[in-house]
Amino acid sequence: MQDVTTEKKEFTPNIVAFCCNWCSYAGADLAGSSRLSYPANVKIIRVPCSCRVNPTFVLKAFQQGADGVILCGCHPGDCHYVTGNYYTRRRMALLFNFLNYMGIEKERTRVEWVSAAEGQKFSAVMNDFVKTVTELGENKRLTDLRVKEGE
Amino acid sequence: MKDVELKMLERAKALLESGEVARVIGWKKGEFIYDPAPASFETVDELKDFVYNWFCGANLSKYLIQASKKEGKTAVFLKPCDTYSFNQLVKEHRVKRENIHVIAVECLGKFDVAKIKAQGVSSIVDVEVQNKEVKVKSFGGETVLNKPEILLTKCETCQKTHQVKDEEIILHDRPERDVNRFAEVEKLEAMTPDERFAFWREQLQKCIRCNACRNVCPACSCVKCVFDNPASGIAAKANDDKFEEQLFHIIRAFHVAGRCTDCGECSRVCPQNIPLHLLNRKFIKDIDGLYGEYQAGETDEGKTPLTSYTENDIEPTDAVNGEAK
Amino acid sequence: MIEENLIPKIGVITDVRKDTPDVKTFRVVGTDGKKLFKHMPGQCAMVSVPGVGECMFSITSSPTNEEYMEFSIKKCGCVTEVIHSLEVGQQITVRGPYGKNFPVEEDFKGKDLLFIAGGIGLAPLRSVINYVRHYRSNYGKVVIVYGARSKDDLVDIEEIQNEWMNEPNTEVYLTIDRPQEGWDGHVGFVPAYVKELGLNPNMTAVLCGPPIMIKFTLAGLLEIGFDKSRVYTTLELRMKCGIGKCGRCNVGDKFVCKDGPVFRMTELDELPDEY
Amino acid sequence: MLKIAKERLNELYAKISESMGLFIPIKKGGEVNYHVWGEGKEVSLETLKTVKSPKNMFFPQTENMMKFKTEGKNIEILEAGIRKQGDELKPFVAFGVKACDYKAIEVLDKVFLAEPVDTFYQARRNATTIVTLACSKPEESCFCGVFGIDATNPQGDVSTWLDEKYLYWQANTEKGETLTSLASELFEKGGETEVEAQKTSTKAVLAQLPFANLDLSRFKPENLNELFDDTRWEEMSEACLGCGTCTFVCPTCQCFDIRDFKTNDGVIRYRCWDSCMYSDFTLMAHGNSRTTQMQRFRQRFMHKLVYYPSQNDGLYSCVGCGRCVNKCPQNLNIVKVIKTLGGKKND
Repeated sequence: MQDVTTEKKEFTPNIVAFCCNWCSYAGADLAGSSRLSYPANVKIIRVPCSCRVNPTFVLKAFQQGADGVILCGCHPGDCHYVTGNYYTRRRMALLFNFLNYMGIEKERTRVEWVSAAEGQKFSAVMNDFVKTVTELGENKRLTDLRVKEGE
Repeated sequence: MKDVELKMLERAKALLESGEVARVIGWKKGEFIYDPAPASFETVDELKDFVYNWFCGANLSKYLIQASKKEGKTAVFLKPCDTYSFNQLVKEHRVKRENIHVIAVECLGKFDVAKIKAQGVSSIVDVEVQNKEVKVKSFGGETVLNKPEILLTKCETCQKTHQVKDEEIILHDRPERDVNRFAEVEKLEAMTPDERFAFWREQLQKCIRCNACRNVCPACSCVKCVFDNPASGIAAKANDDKFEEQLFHIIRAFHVAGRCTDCGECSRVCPQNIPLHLLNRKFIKDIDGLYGEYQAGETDEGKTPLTSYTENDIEPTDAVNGEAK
Repeated sequence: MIEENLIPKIGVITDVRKDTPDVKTFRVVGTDGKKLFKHMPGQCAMVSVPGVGECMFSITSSPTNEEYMEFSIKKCGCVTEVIHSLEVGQQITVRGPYGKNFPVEEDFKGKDLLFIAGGIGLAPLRSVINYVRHYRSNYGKVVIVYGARSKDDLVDIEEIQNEWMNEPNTEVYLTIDRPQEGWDGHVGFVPAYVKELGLNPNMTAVLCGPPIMIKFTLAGLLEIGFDKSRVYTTLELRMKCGIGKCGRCNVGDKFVCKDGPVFRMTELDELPDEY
Repeated sequence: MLKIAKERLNELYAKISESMGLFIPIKKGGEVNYHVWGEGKEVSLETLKTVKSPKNMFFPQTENMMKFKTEGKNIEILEAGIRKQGDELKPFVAFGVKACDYKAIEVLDKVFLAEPVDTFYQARRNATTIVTLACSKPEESCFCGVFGIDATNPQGDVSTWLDEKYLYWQANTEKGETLTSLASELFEKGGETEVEAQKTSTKAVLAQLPFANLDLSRFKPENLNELFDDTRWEEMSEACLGCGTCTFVCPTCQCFDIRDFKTNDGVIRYRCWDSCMYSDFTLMAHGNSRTTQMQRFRQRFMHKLVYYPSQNDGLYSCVGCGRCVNKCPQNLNIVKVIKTLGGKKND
């Protein structure tokens, strides 16, 4: 599996971040306007609530070439829709455990709670996640070979 | 088994004759002793082909989705494990409870004919079971086999008891057993990620995308499956790329998480013998471990683990890192 | 390289005409500006937008048009929806021609012809009608009965009014389902209209339209003395390959893509009712 | 006739693999299917029925047909067809094909090689040398004899027979001879007596199989409508789940779908097996010609027993391999259909 070591230096992972509209997306905004940097290879997808993300989204992101997928939502208890992120928490706990069970590196997936005021946290989380995934290398276990053809 | 079959037949006859039910769903004789097929009997005359034997492994509960929409009541024979699926279907409003007359029937495990054949016995004519000994009569003579070795995989670890209320039950429940149904899951968990990956890769590569697991699954009761919906972006029938099979099986397992009763039909029907139940059992085990013991289908009401929450649920990262087992 | 049957050619859309609120006619040529391939009236082609899907459409232009092909396409599903969004200059892929054509060079020759179409059902008939007009002397009298939901749903109305209606020895009857402002023509369904027209039952008839229209029109024709062996229709079923291999467009032992889409009513009678 | 000791078969496989691809029944993940041979692979010639039939050698479950690259309004077709960039397909050997599966290839040929030819199939078919293997232990779900197939004497480029000690080898065609010459040093002469003895004893078993006398006499083109309208389709199909198991394990089912897949830089158009048992098989934007599972079930068996023979001089598109008998999740199968609708002998 770790046969990607030789290319590690040049490897920049594709990261998909699903951010809830109300907290985390605003957090990302704040990070931007506060000139806090986070890597450019983080592609943010805005969702109305973290619980809008169903497992298919996560897998589809991996299929299309993501090396890591992170979900960001409001802190538990602060959901704009009151309870959405509680469901997210259960779903993703089960999904991530399951992916791990199938031998897919558990470091590739993560859930973080980032409020609209936590620009700093957003930037830190993204930097850390990108670092983790970069060290892990390219996603080879949950990707579609056809997508990467011709690259 | 013969006496159970006789009692079932009597009940079926009585129910049809009295007009209490319009049809009875049970099993119909096949070409051999081991290939009974699910069938619906509408007249006493049709019951001449009725059969209940050691090979009636099919779960009949899913047929009730259609049957309960028909005119008149439907009687159905459900084994202990099937009653869980039935409850779950009632809970999800897929089956109209008032249109169904459940007759719970005894089951002491069902046999997998492929496992018998794998032991070199073919042309099976009859089986006789005494405790753990199975006398298999065939053209070639008589062979004694060890019962646990020829059970359907789903029966190997079954501890289920009847879960239907206010209905008739034919004969006693099976004695309680002490088996760990998660043993295989634990074995996989104990492996390294690389080993697990290799295991599932080898298994899922066998998948031929026949959809038998989905179509037989009582929890897969969607009117239109996401994999059949061109607008979903994941409807595909491609088979050569490893991702497609992973995607299908991960999503399918997730979609039934918290609703899967562990009836084991997915593994029974898989033409390539992929141990699909180990996917669903992982979810069951995790739900038990993370959110408290839960058995889908134990009742026909209440919320499932994925449609409820507590404020102090474990964080996904902690769950993955094994903070709680 | 040898000819691969399932590999399409590239076509370029050179004109888009909006016929009705949900029907557009696309003019297509090859990348060299010439017609993609020869065909006969009634034959079909597989048109696709890569990444969206491939569908079978009847070629609505006449074979006698040697410059381009036309497809009249009704917006009714995922692929047609995308096709409707295409503009002039856009490339698409086309393969064909597929299927049996109308027997214009055999059974139709020298006969009086009756064409009955409903809605988008005119698309395959337009090809035959224009073919017959081109070789006008080979055929007898031509009667065209065409109906649609409203006057706005009549496909190719300009060509019908400006050309077909002025053709010698040709009668054109138009009808719409419900009365409408600005329409002084006939109002009523096609099957009933056909019975009113006092048609000569010795004509050879060609029917195309929604299944329900075909069913009732056929019954009407038989009532006024038409013989089934001289009534033709063209079928449509789901198709993928177009060459009788993918296994889905069969009616009994006949494949619509290969043995059809043109069938004589007597042939259909021998097949199970599953279309 | 030639023979080769069983212990030396690996040498034969290695020899063949030097210059050709070798597809052979291999046990992988507990199940035996046709895979490409390689050192250390667990070959299982003894397996009577591979789960999937060998048809995927010629008609893979999924194959890319072409790629599209789109730029603005323009489309470019790349890698069109099986001979991508003009390459000829590498020749390969299909090893251990049973008589029923070999007959199934003939059934597929009539579909794919009929005009207009399916060039993908044709290229693979031309590149193959087929080594068949006689059955010596048929089992109760086998009924190839009903379709006039002799399981003890399969055809093909090379016919082989296997016993405890040897694989007996008989080249039938030029292709077969060429294959033999690749590894001539591994063969020795002889085996006629053993092969004849095996044929006789297997034939005795075949004659006694429970389905050996199925009566097909009613499945004729002239009974098409009568069979189609039979009211018993309803009860025969009521347990059908609408899965594709029977079609995907069947050696003669040939329905496929053509679909597009978007990649990062274009579109792949691929074809893959499809099943007439699926509800979306005939679904169109404006309707579906087969809306019930009964209609789909009927389509499958009518196609095998009536429609196909009607188009192909009476050749049935079932070869009696019995895979559907073993694999249908709910124990429905073609035998039950034949017994219900077939001729008098079945009663």
